[in-house]
Amino acid sequence: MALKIEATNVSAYFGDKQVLYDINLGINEAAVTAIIGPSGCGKTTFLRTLNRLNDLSPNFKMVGRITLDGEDIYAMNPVDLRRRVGMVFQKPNPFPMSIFDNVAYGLRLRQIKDREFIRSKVEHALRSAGLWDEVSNRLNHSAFELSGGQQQRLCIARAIAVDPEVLLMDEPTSALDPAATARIEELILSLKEEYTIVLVTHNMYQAARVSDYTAFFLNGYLAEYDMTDNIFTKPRDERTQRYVTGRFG
Amino acid sequence: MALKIEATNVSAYFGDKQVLYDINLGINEAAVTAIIGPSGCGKTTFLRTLNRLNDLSPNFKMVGRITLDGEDIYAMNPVDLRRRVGMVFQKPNPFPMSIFDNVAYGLRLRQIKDREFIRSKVEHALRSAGLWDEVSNRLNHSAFELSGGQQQRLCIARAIAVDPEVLLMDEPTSALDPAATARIEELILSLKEEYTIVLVTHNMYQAARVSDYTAFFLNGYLAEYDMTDNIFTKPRDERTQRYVTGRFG
Amino acid sequence: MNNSSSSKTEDKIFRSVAFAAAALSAAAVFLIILFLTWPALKALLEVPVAELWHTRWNPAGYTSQSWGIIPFVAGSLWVTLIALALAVPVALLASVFSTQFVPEKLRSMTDFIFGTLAGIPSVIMGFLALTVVGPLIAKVFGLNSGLTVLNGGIILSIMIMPTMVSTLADAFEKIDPIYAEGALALGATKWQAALTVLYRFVRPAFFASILLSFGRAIGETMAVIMAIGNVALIPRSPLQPGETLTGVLAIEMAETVVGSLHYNVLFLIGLLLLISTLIVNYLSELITQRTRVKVQ
Amino acid sequence: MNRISERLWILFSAVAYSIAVLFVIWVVVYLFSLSKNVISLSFIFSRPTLGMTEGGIVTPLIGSLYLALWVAVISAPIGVLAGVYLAEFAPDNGVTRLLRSTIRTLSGVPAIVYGLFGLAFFVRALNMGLSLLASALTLSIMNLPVIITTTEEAVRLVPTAQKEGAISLGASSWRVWRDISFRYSISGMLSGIFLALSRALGETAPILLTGVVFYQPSLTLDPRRTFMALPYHIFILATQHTNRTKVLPIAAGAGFILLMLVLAVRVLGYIYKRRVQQWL
Amino acid sequence: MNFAEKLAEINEMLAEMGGLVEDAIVKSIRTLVDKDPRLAQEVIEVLEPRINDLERTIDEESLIALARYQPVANDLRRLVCILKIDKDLERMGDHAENISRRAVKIIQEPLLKPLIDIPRMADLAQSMTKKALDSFFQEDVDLAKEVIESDVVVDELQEQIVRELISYILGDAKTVNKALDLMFTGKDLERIADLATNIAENTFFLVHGEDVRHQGPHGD
Amino acid sequence: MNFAEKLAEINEMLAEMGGLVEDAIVKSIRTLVDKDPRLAQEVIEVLEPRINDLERTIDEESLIALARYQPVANDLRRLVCILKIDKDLERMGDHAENISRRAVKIIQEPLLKPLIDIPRMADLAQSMTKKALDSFFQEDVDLAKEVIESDVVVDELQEQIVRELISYILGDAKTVNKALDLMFTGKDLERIADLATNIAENTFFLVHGEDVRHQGPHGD
Ligand SMILES: Nc1ncnc2c1ncn2[C@@H]1O[C@H](COP(=O)(O)OP(=O)(O)OP(=O)(O)O)[C@@H](O)[C@H]1O
Ligand SMILES: Nc1ncnc2c1ncn2[C@@H]1O[C@H](COP(=O)(O)OP(=O)(O)OP(=O)(O)O)[C@@H](O)[C@H]1O
Ligand SMILES: [Mg+2]
Ligand SMILES: [Mg+2]
Ligand SMILES: O=P([O-])([O-])[O-]
Repeated sequence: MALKIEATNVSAYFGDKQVLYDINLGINEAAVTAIIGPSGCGKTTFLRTLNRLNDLSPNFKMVGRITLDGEDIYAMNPVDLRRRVGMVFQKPNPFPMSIFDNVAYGLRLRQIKDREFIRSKVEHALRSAGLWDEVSNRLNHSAFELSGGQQQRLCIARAIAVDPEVLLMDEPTSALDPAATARIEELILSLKEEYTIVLVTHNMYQAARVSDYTAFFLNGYLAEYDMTDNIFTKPRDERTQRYVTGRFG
Repeated sequence: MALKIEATNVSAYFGDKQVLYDINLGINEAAVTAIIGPSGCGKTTFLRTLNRLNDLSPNFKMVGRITLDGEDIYAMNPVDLRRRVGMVFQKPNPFPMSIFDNVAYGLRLRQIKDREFIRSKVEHALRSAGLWDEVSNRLNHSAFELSGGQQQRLCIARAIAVDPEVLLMDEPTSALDPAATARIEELILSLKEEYTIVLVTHNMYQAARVSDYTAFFLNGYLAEYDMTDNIFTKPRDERTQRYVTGRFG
Repeated sequence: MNNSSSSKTEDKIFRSVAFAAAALSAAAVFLIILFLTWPALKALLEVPVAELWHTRWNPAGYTSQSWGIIPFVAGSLWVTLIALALAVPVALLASVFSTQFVPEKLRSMTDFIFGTLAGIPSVIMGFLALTVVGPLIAKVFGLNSGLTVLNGGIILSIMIMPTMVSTLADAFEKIDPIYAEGALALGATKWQAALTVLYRFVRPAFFASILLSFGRAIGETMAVIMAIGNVALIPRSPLQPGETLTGVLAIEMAETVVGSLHYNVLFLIGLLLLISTLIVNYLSELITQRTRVKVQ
Repeated sequence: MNRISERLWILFSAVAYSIAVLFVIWVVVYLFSLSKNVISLSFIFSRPTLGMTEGGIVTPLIGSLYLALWVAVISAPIGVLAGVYLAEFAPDNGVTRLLRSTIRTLSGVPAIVYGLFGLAFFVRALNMGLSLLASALTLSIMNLPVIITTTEEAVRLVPTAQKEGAISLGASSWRVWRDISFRYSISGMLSGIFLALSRALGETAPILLTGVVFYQPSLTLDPRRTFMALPYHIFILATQHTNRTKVLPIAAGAGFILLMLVLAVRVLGYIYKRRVQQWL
Repeated sequence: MNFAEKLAEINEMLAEMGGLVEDAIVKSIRTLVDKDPRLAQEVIEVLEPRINDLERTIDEESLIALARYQPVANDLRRLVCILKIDKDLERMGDHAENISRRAVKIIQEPLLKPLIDIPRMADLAQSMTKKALDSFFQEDVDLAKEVIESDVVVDELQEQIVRELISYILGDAKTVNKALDLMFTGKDLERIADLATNIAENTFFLVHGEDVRHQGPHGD
Repeated sequence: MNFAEKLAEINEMLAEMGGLVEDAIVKSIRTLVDKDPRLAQEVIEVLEPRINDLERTIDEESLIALARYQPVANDLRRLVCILKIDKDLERMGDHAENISRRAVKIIQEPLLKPLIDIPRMADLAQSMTKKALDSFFQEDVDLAKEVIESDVVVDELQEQIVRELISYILGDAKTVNKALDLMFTGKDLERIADLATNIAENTFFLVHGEDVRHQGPHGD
C-alpha cells in the first residue's frame, strides 16, 4: 500500500503556543485513516495543515515537511493543493445557492464552462454521495431545504465533484443524528476505494467502525499509529489503551 | 419496586397532529428509565408531559392519565408538580447569575428567605452533583464561566436543590464532549439511589450504560419496555432488535 | 487550468476598492471633527466659558451680547428626561408582552408596526405635537398654549419608544427558549421567568438602549422645535415652553452671518452636542461589551 | 408572586403594547382624515400655488425623491465597501479599532450637527453654496456610519464554515466574497441602505442648513440648485404660514404622502429581505 | 467493511471449519474402515492444523468485530455463540485427530472384530455436526432439537461398544490393547457428538436468548 | 453500575467457579482415597450443578457487560477470555463429576492397587487450575507458563497409569472393569490439566493480545 501523504517532523504553532509536536505520519492511499484523541489534542490543526487551511490564521506557523505524492505541499499553489485535497467540515456548510450550484461550485471556480460536462460531473458526484435519488428532482432548490444529513452528503458531493485525491473530514457527523451518521459512515466506507480519506472524529467507535488505520493524538503528540484492528483490540501504548477504554479522566 | 409515575393510555397531539399513541408506561422508583427511539418518535414530548411543560404550547393536547405517586398530575398545581419533578435540558441552561444564585433559584422562587438554609441546600446540591470541589471557591462567579460539562452539572444541582422526587433529563449530554459525558453518566448512576430518573437519549449506548429500564418509542408508540439488560441482549420486539442493532432505515 | 493569476488580480482590485472606500470614510470622520471644531474653537477664544455657563442668551443685543446656553441645556434635559421617563417603562413592558405573550404569528406584524413607528419622519411627529398633543395639553391644564416642554417630552417619548421596544424585543427573542423553560421547570410562572431570568439576559441591551435613546432624544430637532414653543428661558415646570440645543441651531443658524461670533458660538453648541452624544454612545457600547452575557 | 399580581402585570404590559400599536394606526388615520379633502392625483402632480395655500406638492415631492436618489448613489457603494473592508480585510490593529469605534459612535450624532458640518464644509469650504448636491452629500455622510456598521456586522455574521468551505475548494477572497459573504450579508446591507433612503426622505435638519428652500417655482434636475423637500414643506406650512387653517390640510396631505413614501421604502426593504432570507 | 459483511466473513469461516471437522471425522473413521493410513495422515497433518488456525482466526475476527462494531442484541449473541462454537469445533478436530492417530496404530494389525457400531456412531456424529451448524446458521430451533435428541443414541452406542469390548477382553486379555484403542475411539466419537450437542444449544440461545444448557439430565 | 464494577462482579464469579472446580477435583479424588461416597455425592449434587449455574450466569453477565459497556482493547479481550474460560471450567466440573460417579462404583470393592499416581495427578491438576486462574487475574504470564509446562508432567503420569493398568489386565482379565475405571479417571484428570492449560493460555492473550494456542506440539 502506497503512502499518499507523508508528514515528517511536523510541528505547528499558533503564535507562541505549540499545538503539534514533531508528528511523523504516513497516510495510506485508498484507505480511511482516522485521527482520534481528547479535545484540544491537535486533531483539527493537523488535518488543516494538510490542505494549508491553517495558513489563513495570521499567527499560524508550521515547521517540518508534508508531501502529497512525494511533492512538498508548500511548493504548491494552495489553490491547486486544495483542488487535490478536498475537505468536509464539522457542521454541514452548504453554500446559499441551489443544490446544483453547490456541487458545480468547485468546477465553475476552475473556469469550466461546458454545461454538459458540469451536469454530468454534478450527477456523478451526487450519485457517489448517495444523494442523487433524493434530490434529482429538485436540483434547483435551495440547499438549505435539505436535512442536516443530506446537507452533509451534499458537502461531500461538492468536495468530490472536483475529483480530489484526498478527502479530509473533520468530525463530519458530529452535528448529525444517529441515522444520518450511519449513512455518512456507509458513504465513507464506499468512498475509500477511490479516495484517500483522513477522518478526524471525536467518536472513537466511529473510528473503529469505518477506518483502516487509526492515529491517536495526545497533547499535540502522535501517541500511537496502527491498524485500526490493533488499536481497538490490542493497542501497544498504555495511553491509547486508557483512552479507548474510556479511562482517561 | 414501586411505580413512581404511571402513564395510562396517554395520547398527545400538537394541533391535529397526534404524536403519542396510547402510551402505557410505569416508571420505577429509584431507578433510571431510559427512553430511546428514532428522531421524532415522541421521546421529548412524552418526557415533557410528565412535568406538564408541553402545556406551554398553545396547541398541545393530552388525553389519558398520568399519576405521580398515584395522584393525577392534572389535579395538581403545575408549579407544585414541577417542584416535585425536576428537569435537565439538552443544552446546559445556567441562568445568567452567579453559580450560587443559580442553585438557589428554585428555593427563592418558593419564597424561602432563610440564608443559612439556602446556603446548606446549595452546598448539598452542588456536592450531590459532584461540582462542589470545583466551584466552592468561586460561588459568586458567573455560571457562564464554567465549562459545558460543569454547566450541565450545575443545572443538575439546580434541579436537585429543591428536593424533587423525579428528575427528567432530555438528552443531557448531547451538547457535551465524551469526557464530560462520562462524568454526567457517572453522576446519573450515583443519583439514582435518591431520585427516580427518566432519561431521554439519542445515544443508545448511553441508555445501555446507565439505565435500569429502557422504553423504546417508535412513531409515537411504545414499541417495547423492559429491563435494559434484556433490551440490549434479547429484545422481544423485532423492531427494537432492528433499532438497537442499527438496522433501522 | 491555471487561473490562480487571474484570481489574484481580481483579488487585488477588490481589496483596493474596499480599502479606498474605507479610507474615504475615515477621511469623512476626520473632516467632520475638523470642520466642527474649528469655528467652535474660535468661539471659545472669544467667549469665556463662564459667559457660556449663564442663563441669558441674547446674541442680537447691540450693546451687550450674552451667550448663556443654560436655557438650551435645561430645555434639552427637560424634554429628554420626560421622554425617557415615559418611554422606558412602556418599552420594557411592551417588549415583554410582545415576546412572551403575543402568539408567534402576530409577532412579525407587530415588529413591522414598531418599525414603522420608528420610521415616521420627525416633521410628522412635530406636526402631531403641534396640532394634537399641544392643544390637548392646553385643554387639560388650562393653558393658553400647549407648546411646552411636556409636549416635547411626550412626542419624543413616542419617537424613541419603538426603537427601544425593537431592541429589547430582539434581545428577548434571541434568548434560547431553554432558559425560560429552565425557570418554568423549576416552578416559576411565565412572568417570573421573564423578570428573574430573561431580564438578566436583556439588561445590558436595556441600559444601552436607554443611553442610546437619551442620545437620540437630545439630538432630535424638528419635532421638538415644532412642539415646545422655542423660548430661550429656563423652563421651571413641564408646562412652560423652552428651547433646546438643537432647536437654537436650526432656528438661528440660517440667520447668522458666516464667520460671525454668533455663527461660531452655534458651532460650539453643535460641538457640545456632538461630544455629548459621543459620550453617551461610547458609554452604551461599553455597557454592552462589559456586561454581555457570554453563553457557551 | 401571586396569581393576581401576575395577571395585573400581564395586563399592564398588554396595555403598553397596544398603545404603541394603536398609535401607528391612529397617525395614519388622523393624517388621512385631516387631508382627505385635499388629496387627489392632481394634489400630487401639481405645484404649490397662491402662496402655498392652494395647489399640490409635486415640487417638494420630486425634490425629496431626487435627493434620496443622490444619497443612495453616493452612500451605498462607499458604505458597503468600507464595511466589507472593515469586516474582512482590515488588519486588527489600533488604527482599525479606533476607526471602527469612531464610525460606530458617529451613527448616533444628531442630524442637525451633520447640517452644521454640511454648511461649513460643502456649502462654504467647497463653495457648493446651498444646493441639492450639498444636501445630498451631507445626508450621505450622515448615512455612511449606518451603512458601514450594518454591513460590517452582516459580513461578520457570515458563517466561517461556509467561507472555509469555499476556500477549501480553492476560491480566492474575491470569489468567497462574491459567492458566499455577499449572499449572506445582502439583507443586512440592504436594511442599512433602506434606512438611509428613508432618512433621506424624512430628515429635515441636515438639509435645512445646506440647500432646502421653502419655495421654488420650477422643477430642475440640476443638483447645484436649491430644492424643495417634503419634510421642510410640511414644517413651513405647519409653523411659519400665516393662513394656518387653510394650509393645515395641505400640510397633513403632504405628511400623509411622506409617511406613505417612507412606509413604501420599509415595505420594499422588508419584502426583499424575506425573499433573500428564503434562500438561506 | 460493515458489520454485516464482517459477520458474513466470520460465518463463512465457521462453516468452513465445520466442513473441515466433518471431513476430519469421516476421514479418521475411514482410516479404520478402508485401512488407509494416508487418510489419517491428512487429518493429522492438514485438517486438524487447519481447524486450529481457523479457530484462532475466527476468535481474532470476532474480537475485531466486537471492538469495531459494538454489536448488541442478536448480533452480539451471535458473536458470543461463535466464540463458543469455534472452541467446540476445535475440540472436535482434536478428537478426530486422536481417532486418526489411534487408527494408524489399529490398522497395522487385523481388527479385533468387524466394525459396525463405530462407523454408525461416526455417521451420526458427522451428521449431528452438520445439523448443529446448519441449525445455528439458519436459526432453526427444530433442527437443533434433533441434534440434541440424537445425542442419546450416540451415548447408547458408546455404552454398547464398551460392554462388547469388555467381553472381548474378558475372553482374551491379550486383546486389551486393541480393545482399549477401539474403546477410546468410541469415547472420542461420543465426545464429538456431545460437542455437536453443545453447538446446537447455541441455536436456542441465539434465537430465543435463553440458555438451554445443563437443563436435561447431566451427561458427559 | 459501571463497567469496572460489572467486571469485578464477573471476575468474582469466575474466581468462585474456579474455587468450586478445585473443590470438585479434590473431593472427587478424596472419594477414592478416603472411600467416602458422601464426597462424591457432594460433587455430583452440589458442586457440579453450582458450576453449571455459574457458567450460565457468567456468560449472561458477560453478554450484558458487552452489550451495555461496549468494551474495547484489553477490557474486551478480558471478557472474551472469560467467555472461553468459564467453558473450560465447566468442562473441568464435568470431568470431576465423572470421576466422582466412577469413584462411587470403584470404592464399593477393594482397590486394584494402591493409589499413588492418581492423587499426584489430582494434586497437580488442582494446583494448575488455581495457578491458571491466578495468572489470568493477576495478568501474570510467568505463572501461566508454569501451568503450561506442568501439563507435560500430567500427560506422562497419565501414560504411566495406562501402561500400568494394561499390565494388570494382562495379568488378570477379570480386573478389566476396575482397571478401566481407574484408566478413565486418569484420563479425566489429564483432561482437567489440559483445560487448565487452556485457561493459562488466555493469560498470554489477555496480556499480550497474542494467541499462543496450538503453538506447541499438538496434544489432546
Ligand atoms: N486559531 C487558533 N488560534 C490559537 N490557538 C488555536 C487555534 N486553533 C486551535 N488552537 C489551539 O490549538 C490546540 C489544538 O486545537 P485543535 O482544534 O487542533 O484540537 P482538536 O484536537 O481538534 O480538538 P477538538 O476535539 O476539540 O476539535 C488547542 O489548544 C486550541 O486551543
Ligand atoms: N411544539 C410542537 N408543535 C408541533 N409539533 C411538535 C411540537 N413539538 C414536537 N412536535 C412534533 O412531535 C413529534 C415528536 O417530537 P419529539 O420532539 O417528541 O420527538 P423526539 O423523539 O424527542 O425527537 P428527537 O430525537 O429529534 O428529539 C415530531 O413529529 C415533532 O415534529
Ligand atoms: Mg477539532
Ligand atoms: Mg455440566
Ligand atoms: O475436550 P473435552 O471437553 O471433550 O474433554
